[in-house]
Amino acid sequence: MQRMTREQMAARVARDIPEGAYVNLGIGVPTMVANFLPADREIILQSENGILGMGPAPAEADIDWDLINAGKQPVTLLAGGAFFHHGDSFAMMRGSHIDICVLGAFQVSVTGDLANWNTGAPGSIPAVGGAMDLAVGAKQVFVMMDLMTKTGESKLVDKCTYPLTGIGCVTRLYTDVAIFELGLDGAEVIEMHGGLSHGELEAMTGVPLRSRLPA
Amino acid sequence: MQRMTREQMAARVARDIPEGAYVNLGIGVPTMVANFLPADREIILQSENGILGMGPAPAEADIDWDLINAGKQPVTLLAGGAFFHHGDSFAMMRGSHIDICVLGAFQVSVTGDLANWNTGAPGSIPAVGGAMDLAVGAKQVFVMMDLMTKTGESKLVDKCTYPLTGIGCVTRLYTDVAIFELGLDGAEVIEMHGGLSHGELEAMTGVPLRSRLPA
Amino acid sequence: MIDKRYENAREALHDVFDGAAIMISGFGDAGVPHELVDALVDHGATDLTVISNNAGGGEIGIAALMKAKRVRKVICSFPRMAASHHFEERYRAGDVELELVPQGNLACRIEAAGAGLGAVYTPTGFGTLLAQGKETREIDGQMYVLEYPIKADFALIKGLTGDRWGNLIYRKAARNFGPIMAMAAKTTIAQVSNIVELGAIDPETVITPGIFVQRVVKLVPAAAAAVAAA
Amino acid sequence: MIDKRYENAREALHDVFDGAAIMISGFGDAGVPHELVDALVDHGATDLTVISNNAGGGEIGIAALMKAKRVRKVICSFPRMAASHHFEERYRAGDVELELVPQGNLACRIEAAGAGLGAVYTPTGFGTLLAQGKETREIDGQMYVLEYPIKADFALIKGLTGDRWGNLIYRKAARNFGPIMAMAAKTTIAQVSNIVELGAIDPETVITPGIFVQRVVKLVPAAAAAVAAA
Repeated sequence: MQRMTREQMAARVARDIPEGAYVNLGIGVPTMVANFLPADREIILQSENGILGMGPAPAEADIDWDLINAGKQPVTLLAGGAFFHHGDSFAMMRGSHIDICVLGAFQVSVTGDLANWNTGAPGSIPAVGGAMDLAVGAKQVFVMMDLMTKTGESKLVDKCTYPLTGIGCVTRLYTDVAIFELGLDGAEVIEMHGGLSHGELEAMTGVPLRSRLPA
Repeated sequence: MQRMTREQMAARVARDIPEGAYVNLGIGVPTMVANFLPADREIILQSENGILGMGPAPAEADIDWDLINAGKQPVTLLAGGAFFHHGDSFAMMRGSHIDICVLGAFQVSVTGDLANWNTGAPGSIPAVGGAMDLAVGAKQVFVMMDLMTKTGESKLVDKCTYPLTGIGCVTRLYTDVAIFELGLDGAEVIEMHGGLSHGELEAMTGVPLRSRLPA
Repeated sequence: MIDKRYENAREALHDVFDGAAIMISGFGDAGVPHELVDALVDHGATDLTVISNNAGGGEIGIAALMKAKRVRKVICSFPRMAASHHFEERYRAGDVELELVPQGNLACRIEAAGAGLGAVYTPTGFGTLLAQGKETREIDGQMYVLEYPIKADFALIKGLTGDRWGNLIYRKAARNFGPIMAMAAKTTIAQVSNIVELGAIDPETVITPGIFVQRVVKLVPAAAAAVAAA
Repeated sequence: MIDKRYENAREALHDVFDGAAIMISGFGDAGVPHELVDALVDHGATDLTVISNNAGGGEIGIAALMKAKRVRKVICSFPRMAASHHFEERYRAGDVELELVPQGNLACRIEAAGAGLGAVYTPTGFGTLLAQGKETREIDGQMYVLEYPIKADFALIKGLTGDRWGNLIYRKAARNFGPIMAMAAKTTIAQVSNIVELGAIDPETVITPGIFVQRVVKLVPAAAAAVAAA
């Protein structure tokens, strides 16, 4: 079975982001989606630290540490961008003004519960940032992650065992082997890569899966 | 007995506004206080419609209907002034950032209850504006009004009969015959004009009055 | 390409529907999108709920809506003003319901809607007629009233300058309710005096970022047009 | 004459007291008033509650406060970051209490304090560990958590330019928590790179009106000073 690389996953997510969307890309792998946004679409990236209209990383000489993204990496501002304070920035999220946010995850449940901030490991120092606000506030929450852990357990689960970030918030899950729509009725496979059969995918995940694909 | 004119009352209130105070002057007579602020003090006037640093009325030729006070009269902006939206403007009031507001009133109770928005007259159309926000939010609420109605009833009362604007919010009451401090312990006379005796003042108002004045 | 510009007020208002809740910015005359509201009268939508600081004065704007009997309910802080006879007439006739809200509660309920809060405890109005029947709570020794968000289907606001992404700046005290109403409505329609190229508005000085604005239409205020023509 | 300018950071911080609650602006390094925080370390106040997005990284700013054992409690959203070893050491030693707050709840609780609200219902965090034990309520079919204001005795913030009335503008994403913290503290102390004459800041572009700022002190950031000296 061939799995998508992270770049391929990022490109695949990017394809689903429509012209005109206001998008927040989470820290880590989701940030890579920015590199694959189609050049013929205007898509406006929001950063929780008070930026709308984020552009690509600057040349070394143009780095400005007052212009960084949520991952604290230097970025640029497009013409038409704007700065605002944290109150307004999180009003954008909480108030459902962001069309799509893309987040990473430790686990996602078939009904869209999200666990992505804390593994609950003893002695770990918890940090939550803006994850819970994005999860609850964006109109659509896309998660991108490998379907399986390194030790072979499905990260798409019936019920999250890690501490939750939000309940029933994930609308779509992009993984390295399949794409799922999530909701109250559970998970539905809408796209598969790498030639797995539906049965094989169900066996891997251990959760019941509906499918929109031709049998 | 000689009563203070409105101009005299406005001048008397102005004397009590210290250097550096952030002040909101209510619609009507309180607006006149601005004309009497001492020239040697910097006092910053706020207007509920999003202005800090309001200056005096403009010359006819300079009238700008986008630069008006709460009473919809044309004003000017001092150097150092700022514009902001209604959310921030009322955060200034509600969040106790305004040092002093000066309001008119129909009635004030000895414990500082304020009635100034509605006489409850049948058929009248109620309008409240920012009165309740100012009453509850300013650090000090000064009321200026004639002590007596035209029909000879005291407007300083044991308990307001008109609908309330706020409870226990008025800290100081400036009238045409005396100045009172109000609080949980009731009204205390701190200044008298026009040669009334304490007993005469109590007889006029019909409420018990303590006094800080020499007997 | 994102292009939120509309050719005229009629097109910008094309999907307003009967029964819609409509926010209208302005305090006194400053910041009232009179030309948009006039177009709303022409549009014909009726049974409207209008959320605004005032309930209209004179013959234009909200007053014209009142006169044309398009308004079912007004949520405002100060309906009684100079020449508010059209509101008064409809109100006394029992045609228009009035929800009177202290101005700061109006502002913070609109802000709560824009920010996705479920409700807020505000000190304003406690113990008064305007808090009658509302839930109250003592917090840290002070009494508060529970107030719920005010949302809208449309916000009609007035900026000075906009661009095709919907970024806005305002003019002096005409800013008033514009920025917070833009955040609280599903569809925000901004009339502006100028539309400029993307990037012409300094990103440090944008007051309403385009994410809160769905439509921008250049409308020369009638008074300004009259001056220009004179 | 109103003059909120202070000669230096030491004087601007003269009345900070042991046990004070202190807000510190910044997200990552942007907008952190490092020089003010360094002066707070020199000042010696201890037993502090620090409200900030992060809990300090490296050796300067909040990390230096941590290292010097001046912090009793941190209220923040993201204490774990590159080189946050000083916080981690104190936290693991049990010296520092951590109140972890989702970033948007941190923002709106600070805003609630500044705006005089008693509490707010926010959807963020519902059903999670961070809402454990908190009051919840269903409003219009959605679940909300009741969150209380976060106030402070002092806010240390970083602007770009200020004037003697305390008006501030910021620089790019260094704005972040500055404007809302300024509103929520009894005494807000702003470090700025430039102080200008009254009126030099366009009243349309003032981000924090002077009413929210009690002290302004010009401090050249160490990095900028190093560049200037090179």
